[in-house]
Amino acid sequence: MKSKLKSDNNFFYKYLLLWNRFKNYKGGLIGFYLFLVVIFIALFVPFLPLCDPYSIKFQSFLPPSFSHPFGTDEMGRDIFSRVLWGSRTSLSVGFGAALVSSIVGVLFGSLAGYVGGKLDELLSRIIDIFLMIPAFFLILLIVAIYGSSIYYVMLVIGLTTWPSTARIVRAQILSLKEREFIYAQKVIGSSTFRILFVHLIPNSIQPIFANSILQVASAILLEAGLSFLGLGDPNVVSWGKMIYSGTSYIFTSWWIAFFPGIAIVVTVASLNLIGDALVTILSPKTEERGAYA
Amino acid sequence: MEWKDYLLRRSAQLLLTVFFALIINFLIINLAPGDPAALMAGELATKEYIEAVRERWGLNKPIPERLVSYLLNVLQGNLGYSYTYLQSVSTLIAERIPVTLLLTLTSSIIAFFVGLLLAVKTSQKAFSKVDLFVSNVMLTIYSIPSFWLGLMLIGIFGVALRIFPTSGMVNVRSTGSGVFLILDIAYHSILPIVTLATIQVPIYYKIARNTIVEQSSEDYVSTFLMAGMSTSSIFKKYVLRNSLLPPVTVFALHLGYVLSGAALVEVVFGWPGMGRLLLSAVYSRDYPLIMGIYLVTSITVSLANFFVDILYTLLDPRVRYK
Amino acid sequence: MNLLELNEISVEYQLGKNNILALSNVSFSMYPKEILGILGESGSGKSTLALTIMRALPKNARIIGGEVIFNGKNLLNLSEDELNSIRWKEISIIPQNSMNSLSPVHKIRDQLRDILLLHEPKLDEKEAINIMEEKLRLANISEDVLDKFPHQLSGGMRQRILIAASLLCNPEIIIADEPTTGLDVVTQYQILKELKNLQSAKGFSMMIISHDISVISNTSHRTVVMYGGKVVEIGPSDSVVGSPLHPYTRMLLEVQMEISKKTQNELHSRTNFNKLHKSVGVNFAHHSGCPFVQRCPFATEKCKTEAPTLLKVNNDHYVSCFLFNK
Amino acid sequence: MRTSIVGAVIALLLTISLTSPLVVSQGLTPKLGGTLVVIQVGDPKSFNPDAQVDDMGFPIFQNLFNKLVTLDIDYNIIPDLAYKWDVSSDGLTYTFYLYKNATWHDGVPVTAWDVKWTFETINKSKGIAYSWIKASNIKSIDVIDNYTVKFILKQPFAAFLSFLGWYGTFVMPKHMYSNYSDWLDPKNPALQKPVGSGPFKFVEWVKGDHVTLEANPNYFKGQPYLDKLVFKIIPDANTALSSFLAGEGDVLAVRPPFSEIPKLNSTSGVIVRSRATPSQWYIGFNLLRYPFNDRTLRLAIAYAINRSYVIEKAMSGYGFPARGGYTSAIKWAFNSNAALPNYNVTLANKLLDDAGYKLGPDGIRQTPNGTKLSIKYTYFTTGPETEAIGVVLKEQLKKIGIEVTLEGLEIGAWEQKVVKNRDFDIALCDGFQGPDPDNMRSRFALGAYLNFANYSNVEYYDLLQNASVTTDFSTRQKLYWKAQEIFVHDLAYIPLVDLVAFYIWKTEFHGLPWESAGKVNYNSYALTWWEKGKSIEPEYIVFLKNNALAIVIVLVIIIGVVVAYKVTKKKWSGKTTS
Repeated sequence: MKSKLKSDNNFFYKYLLLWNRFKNYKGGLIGFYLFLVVIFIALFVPFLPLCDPYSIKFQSFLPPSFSHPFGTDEMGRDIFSRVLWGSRTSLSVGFGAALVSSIVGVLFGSLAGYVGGKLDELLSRIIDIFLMIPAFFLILLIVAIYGSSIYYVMLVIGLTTWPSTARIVRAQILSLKEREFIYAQKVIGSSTFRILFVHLIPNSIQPIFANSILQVASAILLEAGLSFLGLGDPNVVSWGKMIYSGTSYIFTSWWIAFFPGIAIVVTVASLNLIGDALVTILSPKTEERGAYA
Repeated sequence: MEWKDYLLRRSAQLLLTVFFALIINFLIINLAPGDPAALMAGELATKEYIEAVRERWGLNKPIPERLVSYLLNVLQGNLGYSYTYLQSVSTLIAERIPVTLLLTLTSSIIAFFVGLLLAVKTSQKAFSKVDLFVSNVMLTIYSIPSFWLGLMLIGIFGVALRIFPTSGMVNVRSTGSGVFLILDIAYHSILPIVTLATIQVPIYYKIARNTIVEQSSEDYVSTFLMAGMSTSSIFKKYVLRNSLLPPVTVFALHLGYVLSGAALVEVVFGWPGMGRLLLSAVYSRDYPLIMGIYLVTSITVSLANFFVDILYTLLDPRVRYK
Repeated sequence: MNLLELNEISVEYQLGKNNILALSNVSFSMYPKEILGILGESGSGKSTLALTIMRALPKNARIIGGEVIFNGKNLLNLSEDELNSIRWKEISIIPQNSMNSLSPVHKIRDQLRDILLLHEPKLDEKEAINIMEEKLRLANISEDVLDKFPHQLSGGMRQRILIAASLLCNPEIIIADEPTTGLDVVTQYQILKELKNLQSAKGFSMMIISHDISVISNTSHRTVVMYGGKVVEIGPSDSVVGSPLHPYTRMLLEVQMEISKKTQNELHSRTNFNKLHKSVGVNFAHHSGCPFVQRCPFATEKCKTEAPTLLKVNNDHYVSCFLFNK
Repeated sequence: MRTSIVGAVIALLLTISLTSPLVVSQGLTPKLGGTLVVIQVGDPKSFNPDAQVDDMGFPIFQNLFNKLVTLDIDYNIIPDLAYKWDVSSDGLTYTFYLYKNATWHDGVPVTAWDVKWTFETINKSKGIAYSWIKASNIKSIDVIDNYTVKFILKQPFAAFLSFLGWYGTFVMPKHMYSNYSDWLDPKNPALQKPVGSGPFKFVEWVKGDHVTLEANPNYFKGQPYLDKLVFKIIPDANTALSSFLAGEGDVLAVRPPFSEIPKLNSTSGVIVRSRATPSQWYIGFNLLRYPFNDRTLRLAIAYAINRSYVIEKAMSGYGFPARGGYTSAIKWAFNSNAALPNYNVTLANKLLDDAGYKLGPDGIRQTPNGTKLSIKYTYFTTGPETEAIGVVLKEQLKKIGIEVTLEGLEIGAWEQKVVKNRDFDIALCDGFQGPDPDNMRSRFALGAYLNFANYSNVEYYDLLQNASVTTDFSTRQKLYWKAQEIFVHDLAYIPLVDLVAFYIWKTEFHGLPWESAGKVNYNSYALTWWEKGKSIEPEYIVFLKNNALAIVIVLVIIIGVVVAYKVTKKKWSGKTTS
């Protein structure tokens, strides 16, 4: 409560405040801890005492056991190790795509919002058009015929999901640019570039933050869907791809498709829980209610 | 007058969107590496033979020329002929639409009502343990990949318990007619519909719950409360009515994806719908068919958006024509 | 004789893990046929007060003590049904005007009728409409609005509808919560005048809640000044405005004068408005001492540890400050 | 252990093959009626059987149409519309004598004019068989009379009959097509509702779900036993399998996941049979690109690949390691002496060391030119095996210091990149190598479109070219054998796996195409019948036949009792009388 007396513009302080409020959301907190576990695994999996996820030296179709907690797959690879390694692929596709989407979205959105006029009209129209193209079919087509390396998948997902970010940023910038501090910057003669990148965009980041986390979640699901259609990158371990190959053996070796699916659910749910809590916290309604009481 | 202008402007926008979507798709498809003629010609074909196939389908012409003639054809309502099915694309698509709609529409409607009902039940005790629990469970369900859920349902109900068929739309051995055919299709559609509905319930639940919670703390609620109205009457008469619009909007927007939204589930359940038609078209490089499916799906999405906007202006007079 | 009597009311809000005291031992009475003004800045607890009387507090609020006596009955002890028979019929409220004080998707007619029929279930359609139209005329607004939606009306019209709504069942007490907020100056003036006229014509009692000292001084017979959830000064309006006792009341008057010196433009400028509010931040966190201690120019050590009580200074004029505690 | 698994699988394959249903069906006579549901992967493209490649339509066409001659399950040429044929001694003239009672499903007789029209249209409209029957090599098609037709070739073509019996050579009804200038004119109803001459007639096609045929009572070789033949379309192998197990199909023509085969084999009421097919998985090197033009490198790679291990890991053990330069399934043409290098990592490493491919610090070799030996394996994503083969190759080539990355492409993109642009290092391909070894010429030889490795050994080309015009069987065989020796020496391509085909069906059906060698084509259900159908003979005769033993026993007992009675009666009466 004393926070009000401190500077409102302190970036890190803002996030500390955010965290203080976030802590009260149990679901979000659970999601956050789950996510820490997933991140930990993704970062440190090379140092964990695991079998080589690519090695095909084991017997195929071993059911879960002490030495292979999740069993082995059709080529004799250790599924436990593959599930853990798969976190890297999923997270990098998720974050990569969300990053691409955020960069493009922020650029388009802030330009449209700040410059306004004809340009805004044009960019808004482009955003509308992109919003109305069925993204999954488009991604599917591009990945199917142009190739399926994970960088490609990231890029394509990012480039087809940016419009929602752009919309949020545009609205944010529209309301921010009328504020006094921006007016002050204009009066003292700051360049448009400076105003945009130093003042406007950093101040409109918070709402995008929640949206981006949800985008990471949906990108992970998208990648899994693509891999499930056999369109994943063969050089990395991907949960969707594991489910795809497990589909063939669902009758006899359920564990091949089961565990990667659980991994997806856990990862995506953790992100959704965090994102949902953030959306609730950051929505203006909640803020109003907080102030009212 | 204002209304008429708005309608006109919005329609123009709709056409523009579809037009651009069409061009983008055309370019993506036709600039892609790979030669449909070579695929059509088969493995032991000679070069001369492939050239003949290319000529037959007009693939030897330059891309701008193909684009223009395609657009002209579309304007006349001609989506062209499928390379692989040798049938008009519109017939092929028209055949698949009801098949897919059966899954998507039914599941969306079920999901809408289940989500709404759950939301009504839990939102009256907003922020209670039950409410938070249900909310988090919903978020978790929302995180399940549809194809995986379908696969697991097949594993449990189709393979282990043998209660439901695992694939297809009818039992071919005894293709019935009339009521029996309908029952057979209904029976085959249960698992895919359950899968699709489960995935969608959280969407409607979330929007309905949040709206109801939000509406429950609106000023008019305390106005009526202070006027002596019981909480339950306020909820029934006012809160619910005020909370309907957002879920209905989401529902309507989702209708835009009725054709493309079930692709993965169709694959899992061997359901002969649009999604599978597209996949097979992509793999056999059936350009006219791919284009046709994209066109139709873009139109549905745009139309859904269009109607939502129009409905909004009709249902919620707060919205002004922008 | 007191029409309404508030005794030692305390209300707290639960915010996360913290409990915040919004009203602390508030006591005062309301006489028949008077206009009582409640003056205080946002956060002073004045709206909470209105909601407490109506027992319509939000879910995270809790009445921790005190009583509201009306016609010899403690409203806080009544069952929901008993209460509902008093609400609107005996005590009605003109809620704080906002876009959504009325349901945005229902016509005015339906909403007013629902309220009316709650208390007069025997009325037939025509009688109900007659009553509604009559009240609308009283509130100086045409009957056409019955077939409109709230958003189709201007702020002033909505306010008038809320006034008409409050009159529906001819209550003895009407509580007007910030009746003029968000309206332009001309409309403000008109509405206040009409309210005053109505009161004198109909003879009900009215409680006007406002942060605007001029609203209170122009309308009310007596004024209650609140700060930080406590009553700091009570007295006849002339006396409170003419010779304010409490340092806070004095400060409010000074701010008011400063503002009136400035141009109209600046008055409406958001910046100034925000600044004013920012500088008058309220600290709820205290549980002992005077709520105003942090901003009081006359604060002593005693003020930090002990809470002053209401003390009669002269005829009907009470103040809660150690300055007068001689 | 690896060998033991392969051994076990081969043993299993043998037992599957040996436990022939013929044993079961012996002593039973065919019955009439019933529906056979064949589960297959996809929809036919159209019902013009000769216009386009259509692997999904083909098994259906095989039941709807007839060719002049056809191939049975062993790829032997057997009569179809032609009950006999003559080949002139110079190999230039082929005369076919047609069945006189053959009619189209609409009642119009099938004549030599239909044959002439079909093959002239294949030539003119570039039908799918244009390439392999060498349509431009046909000088003329002469109708001798309504039921005799003569093909005159410009040059001898030894594989002509085999290819005539194979694919895209169905005789089509001239009267249905002659009104349209284009045989793919979408307005032609015959493209959606075909009129054939085969044992089954078309009923309906529900796209994405099934194609239904019914028995043709007027079939010139006699009415088939079944009432209905349904091709149920299920693209996904698992769902196909589960539908089959759930009783929704009788013949599973969608290959189930390998892991399910032992289980299927032990399911009661289900028969699994397997046989080697003339199809192979092979990899090709980009000979236009350094260092793959170095034979030593290719040889080392060939030594480094353990083909049995590939089969074990990538195909769950189902398949036979490729042995030489051609598929071993076409026995007469296969040269077992032209053997591929046998797995030998030490030798492979030595070859590379000697040729100057030095190991780098990261365990990856460098070419003599100093570039890293990191190669791309380009495959098409039509099924899980293509990637799995890559995973195994990656692991195996790692042992000789070659790094492999996988590049999976949709088949059209693969075709563009590999075949057309030659932009690859090594690529995986598969394909049918029958019905005649002339296939090698269209696949691997100089100038062939599919020769993506750019293999251009002129000697190899000449041998195949000669063989294709040689009519003498043993000369031809020798030419092919020699060609295979060159092929395995050059190693532009390394064959990996001979594919195994599975035949999976319900025991209650008999006389399936793979049980009817020498009688019907390898997809024809004309002789298939259902145990639970109606008997052809009157009920009482069947009853007598089926219960002959019991009847005899009962009769014997009755006679015995009577005789015994008589005898004892005599005795008794004898006693009393005596």
